[in-house]
Amino acid sequence: MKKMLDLVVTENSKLNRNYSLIKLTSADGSLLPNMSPGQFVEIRVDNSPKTFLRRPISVNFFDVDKNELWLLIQIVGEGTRKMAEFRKGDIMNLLLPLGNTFTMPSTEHENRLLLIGGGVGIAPLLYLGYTLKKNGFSVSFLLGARSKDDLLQLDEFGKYGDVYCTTEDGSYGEKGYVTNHSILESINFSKIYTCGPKPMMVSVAKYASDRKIDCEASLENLMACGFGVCLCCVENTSEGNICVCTEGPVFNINRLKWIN
Amino acid sequence: MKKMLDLVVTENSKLNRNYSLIKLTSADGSLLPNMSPGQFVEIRVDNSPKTFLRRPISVNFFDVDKNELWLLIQIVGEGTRKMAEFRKGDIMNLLLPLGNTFTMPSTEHENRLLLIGGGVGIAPLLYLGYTLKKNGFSVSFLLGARSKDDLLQLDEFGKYGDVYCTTEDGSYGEKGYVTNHSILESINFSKIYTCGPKPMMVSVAKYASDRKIDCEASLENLMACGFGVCLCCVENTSEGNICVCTEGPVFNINRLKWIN
Amino acid sequence: MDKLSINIGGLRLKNPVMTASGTFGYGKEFADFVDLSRIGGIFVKGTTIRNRDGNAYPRMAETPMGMLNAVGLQNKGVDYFISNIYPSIKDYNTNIIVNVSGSTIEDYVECAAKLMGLEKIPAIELNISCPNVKEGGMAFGTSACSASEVVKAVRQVWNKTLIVKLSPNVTDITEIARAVEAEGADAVSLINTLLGMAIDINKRKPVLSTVTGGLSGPCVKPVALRMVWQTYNAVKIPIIGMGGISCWQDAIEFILAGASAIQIGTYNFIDPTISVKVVDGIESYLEKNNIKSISELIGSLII
Amino acid sequence: MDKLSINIGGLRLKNPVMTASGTFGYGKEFADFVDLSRIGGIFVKGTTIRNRDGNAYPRMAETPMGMLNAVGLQNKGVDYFISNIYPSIKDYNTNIIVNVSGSTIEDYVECAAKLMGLEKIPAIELNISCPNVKEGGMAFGTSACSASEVVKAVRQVWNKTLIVKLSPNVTDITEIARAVEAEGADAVSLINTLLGMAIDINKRKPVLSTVTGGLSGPCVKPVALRMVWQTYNAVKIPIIGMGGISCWQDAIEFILAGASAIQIGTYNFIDPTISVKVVDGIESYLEKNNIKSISELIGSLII
Ligand SMILES: Cc1cc2nc3c(=O)[nH]c(=O)nc-3n(C[C@H](O)[C@H](O)[C@H](O)COP(=O)(O)OP(=O)(O)OC[C@H]3O[C@@H](n4cnc5c(N)ncnc54)[C@H](O)[C@@H]3O)c2cc1C
Ligand SMILES: Cc1cc2nc3c(=O)[nH]c(=O)nc-3n(C[C@H](O)[C@H](O)[C@H](O)COP(=O)(O)OP(=O)(O)OC[C@H]3O[C@@H](n4cnc5c(N)ncnc54)[C@H](O)[C@@H]3O)c2cc1C
Ligand SMILES: Cc1cc2nc3c(=O)[nH]c(=O)nc-3n(C[C@H](O)[C@H](O)[C@H](O)COP(=O)(O)O)c2cc1C
Ligand SMILES: Cc1cc2nc3c(=O)[nH]c(=O)nc-3n(C[C@H](O)[C@H](O)[C@H](O)COP(=O)(O)O)c2cc1C
Ligand code: FES
Ligand code: FES
Repeated sequence: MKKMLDLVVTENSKLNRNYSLIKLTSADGSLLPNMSPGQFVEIRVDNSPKTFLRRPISVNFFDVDKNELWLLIQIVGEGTRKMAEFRKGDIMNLLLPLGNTFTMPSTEHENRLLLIGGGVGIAPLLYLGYTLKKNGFSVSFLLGARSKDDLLQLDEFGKYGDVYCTTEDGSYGEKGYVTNHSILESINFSKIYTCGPKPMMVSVAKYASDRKIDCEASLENLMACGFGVCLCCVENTSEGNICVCTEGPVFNINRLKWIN
Repeated sequence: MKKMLDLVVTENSKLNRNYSLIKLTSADGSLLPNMSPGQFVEIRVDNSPKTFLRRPISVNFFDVDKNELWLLIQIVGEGTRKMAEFRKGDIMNLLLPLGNTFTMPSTEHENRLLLIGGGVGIAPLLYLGYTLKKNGFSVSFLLGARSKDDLLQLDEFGKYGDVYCTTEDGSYGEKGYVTNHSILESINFSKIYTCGPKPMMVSVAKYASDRKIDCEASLENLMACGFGVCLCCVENTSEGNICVCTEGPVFNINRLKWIN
Repeated sequence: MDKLSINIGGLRLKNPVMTASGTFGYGKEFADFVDLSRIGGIFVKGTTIRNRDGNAYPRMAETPMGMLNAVGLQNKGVDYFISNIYPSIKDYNTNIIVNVSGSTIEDYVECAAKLMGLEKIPAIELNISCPNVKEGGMAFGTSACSASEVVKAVRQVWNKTLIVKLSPNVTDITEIARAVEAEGADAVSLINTLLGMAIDINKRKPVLSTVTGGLSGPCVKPVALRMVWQTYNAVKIPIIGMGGISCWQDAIEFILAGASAIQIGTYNFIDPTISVKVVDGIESYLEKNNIKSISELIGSLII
Repeated sequence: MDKLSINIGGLRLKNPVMTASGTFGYGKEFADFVDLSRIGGIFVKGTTIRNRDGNAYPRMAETPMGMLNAVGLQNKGVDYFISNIYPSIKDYNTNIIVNVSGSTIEDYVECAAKLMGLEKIPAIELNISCPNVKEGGMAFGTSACSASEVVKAVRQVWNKTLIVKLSPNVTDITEIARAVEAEGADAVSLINTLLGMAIDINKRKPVLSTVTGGLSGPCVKPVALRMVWQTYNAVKIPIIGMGGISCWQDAIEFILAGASAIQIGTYNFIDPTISVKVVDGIESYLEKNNIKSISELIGSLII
């Protein structure tokens, strides 16, 4: 069940110049609704004339024990800048949980799972990795960024699987884009999950489709509502225009029109 | 010369539920422009979708030695509420100084001066009282409020003259409105300055005009610009519609159409 | 709640607060957030005779206190509505009103005729004002003559409450309102979106795939309120006011200007519970001001 | 600065950034805040043949990201302007353009004829779109026929640059633009204010003494931009775009949509230095994008 909740900020840490990690819990001690990997929230950034609409942000991590929701924010405009300015104790209004989830693999044949993230697209992969591991799968992460400074939460990712990295400037991991990483040649993955800039996801989808690897991608289309009523967030799929906020954000690449 | 300046908040104290006193100085140590009693500033309350226009606020006090400007704020809506939330170190953008000033009496014949304020209308009278005293005049203040709690800055006013008060509920000073205060019967004032709610100022103006006492009132018409270009703030005077923000806010009551 | 009830050309509302077409889905999307039975009525998504896939992405742009949309009436068509959606929403304890759009007069008529069979649909709203589809919609709503024709034709096949939704993109909205009143519309609703545009200066391209789109949200409220007031002074049929309503105070403004009821659109995205908050706010206002019935308030602006 | 210069129907501008009538006084009110010589041009307050005291107070209402005004062309009349104001502003190193308003065609013509004698006034802007005076203004601007008549008549007595300011309160702004182009207007400027309204729900009265007023500010930008784009596709004469511009990015949007120059209105109240900031911003944008002249940018939207 979707809810509109006022959550309280327990921590807001600047990870680098452009990224903040916000941790939230319920204001009244009640349990947060359950959230699954791939789902997102819609945040109200009040008090700004330039942020009339809510902002969609992925569930970066959901700590059931601590009743805590993590959001990884990349500062790109007024809304995300305001989010980064929230202080401990401040109240944030959210709609949650929204969207569908990544699908769990069927245990038998899929155990070489690769999670490929670029930029802030790594956000939903942390909670996905955690969940996969909890369900007994073994996971590898392939994370790409412009440079070392922009590779975030590596310690966290390391808790749930092997972490491979690429940086565009070669300051960490292999130099280049995620899709050029040597692991893609050396290991035969059975399923790939990806989130990041569209050109990156399209490359990943091509790679997967060429090798007939099952692949799911999480999209970030522009959204006005986040829960299926405005019909603004559509992706043109084989079934026509469908809403990314309700039928997605996670899609099997077979439904998308990215390849050919 | 009018300026647009970013000033830094040195102090913001809540005087009671509805009032805050903000003290500001220049951010770079430069001297603030000179300000005269009766003048006002226009404050930009950014980051609020409901406060597109600037808000006009009187100079409550200008401390030349400390290079400090005081603003007394009554919280009535979104803009003034936001102002009350400014913290020490925050930056406020202001246009200043704006408007005309109260006129100094001519020394010979005017030395029994009465400054009558109601509600937040007391704001400009503090700096006026200080200036009059500095120029060798003796001053009495007559301040009205709903109840004791709403009588503000009494200590400050006490520095520059006798302070008489009325409260509507009788919790301090004489019970009733300022215009009913006994001092108006017992002392024969030579000049009256007034600022406050319009009905109060109209009563004061009638009292003064009946007794042929020279009287100046400071108006608070709705303003869009504050420096004479929008022509929204007009008062209908004997010379037609004139701008309160440039030809006022201080008017000799003879120019106004309040009486008869 | 009786002081809130109102009758709009035969349509009985428990309160004057409804939700606008295209911003409230089919109601069920909001069931998690609000008790739908507390709303006066739900105007469902624009419905056309045939399935429409809508315009290409991108379909929205944020603007100062508002948004542009270019959805283009994406919907699965009236037959799908009748067989797949209607059964699941017909028993909501509120009024379900279908917003009917079309490209030709025949489209409107055929669509209305099909909906006539649905017992639990007490009213339709003719959308002659959608700015986002090339072939029609707004073209009907910007000329008194073609507006009359559509209404006249639909009136032949629809004998329940007929609401006509007007476009604000006109020199004189009262002219269109009078024309549709003359053809037997039971009520007018206004405003639909204002035609607007946004440009991405880095790509040097329009933000919307359709170049222009419909502007809505608080930014349009002053224009909408003016049009409601003008229309109130021009027609006798009831007016359903909308455009930028974001709080109960806004709703009261529309009612004072002459609206018998109001719709909330874009603000449902910002606060999905806004509709019931507006109901509560109106109720307290009536109480505080000792007003016995909402009908006393309608058009009671003191000039 | 040469890459910023532009010619609007004979009027030479050092840059395309000007300030809108009624929002910049006679320029001198801003002299403390900005170097006036850095602005492309100043459109002074609406001027009428006779002294006007304007409408009664209250004349403004704040709205979401905008404001309503009902000033009603308060000004001391053209003779006062000529003898008392012109001498003190004529030597500003920028273009001074007089915004001319009237209630009858004769008013406009007489006013223009008097201004013809002023050497340092290179252009006038005919305001046929003021929504705030009962007797005229907007009435001329909402019909192509009456708009043509005014322009035709003024064209007889005014042979410097003639700019006609259009009203957005019309079904089709291109119709009016084409009509005034046909009568010899050298340029059109748009938009004037949208007609709007606000209500005080406690007093149950309109906020403005005139009930309705003109809406301006960032809230109207999407509508203004759309109208500039439509007009660009309909006429050959240059367009001066305005409506809600609050930063250089907005100005670039208008230029891409087809404006040869822009005016900044309401935002001068919020930031009195905005005009020079927009000049600087446009200049950097040209540099960053390797554009040699502003004229390359005009209407260069990629569709
Ligand atoms: C399902 C989903 C999950 C997302 N998860 C995250 C996340 O975990 N962390 C994160 O930092 N960002 C995430 N985003 C992107 C984030 O929503 C945008 O960066 C944010 O809305 C930009 O707001 P702004 O005010 O800072 O920037 P703006 O000034 O509004 O715009 C800056 C840029 O962001 C883009 N943008 C603006 N609004 C949206 C929107 N509603 N949806 C997508 N892009 C937009 C604009 O096109 C522009 O390029 C997600 C987006 C979606 C759709
Ligand atoms: C020359 C002048 C000096 C002033 N000095 C002071 C002062 O020293 N301290 C102080 O607290 N207040 C002062 N005011 C009043 C102050 O400007 C308003 O209270 C303030 O603008 C309200 O803003 P808001 O957003 O809080 O309220 P809003 O929500 O905007 O409105 C609340 C109420 O304030 C009134 N108001 C709104 N805008 C204005 C405006 N621009 N001018 C006047 N009234 C307005 C509204 O009509 C309404 O009744 C002064 C006003 C003027 C014109
Ligand atoms: C995303 C979106 C989709 C809309 N779809 C429709 C529609 O299908 N039919 C219709 O008549 N109006 C449609 N509208 C217009 C609204 O019903 C309403 O008239 C308009 O948005 C003004 O109200 P608001 O400012 O409260 O949103 C749509 C508006 C939005 C924002
Ligand atoms: C207070 C005020 C007064 C105005 N007076 C005039 C006027 O005298 N003549 C005129 O043609 N336009 C007048 N306008 C309209 C502006 O010139 C401009 O067309 C409009 O405000 C839209 O631009 P903006 O959104 O940048 O303000 C006035 C606008 C405002 C806000
Ligand atoms: S964002 Fe509104 S339908 Fe998806
Ligand atoms: S407030 Fe604009 S002229 Fe006075």
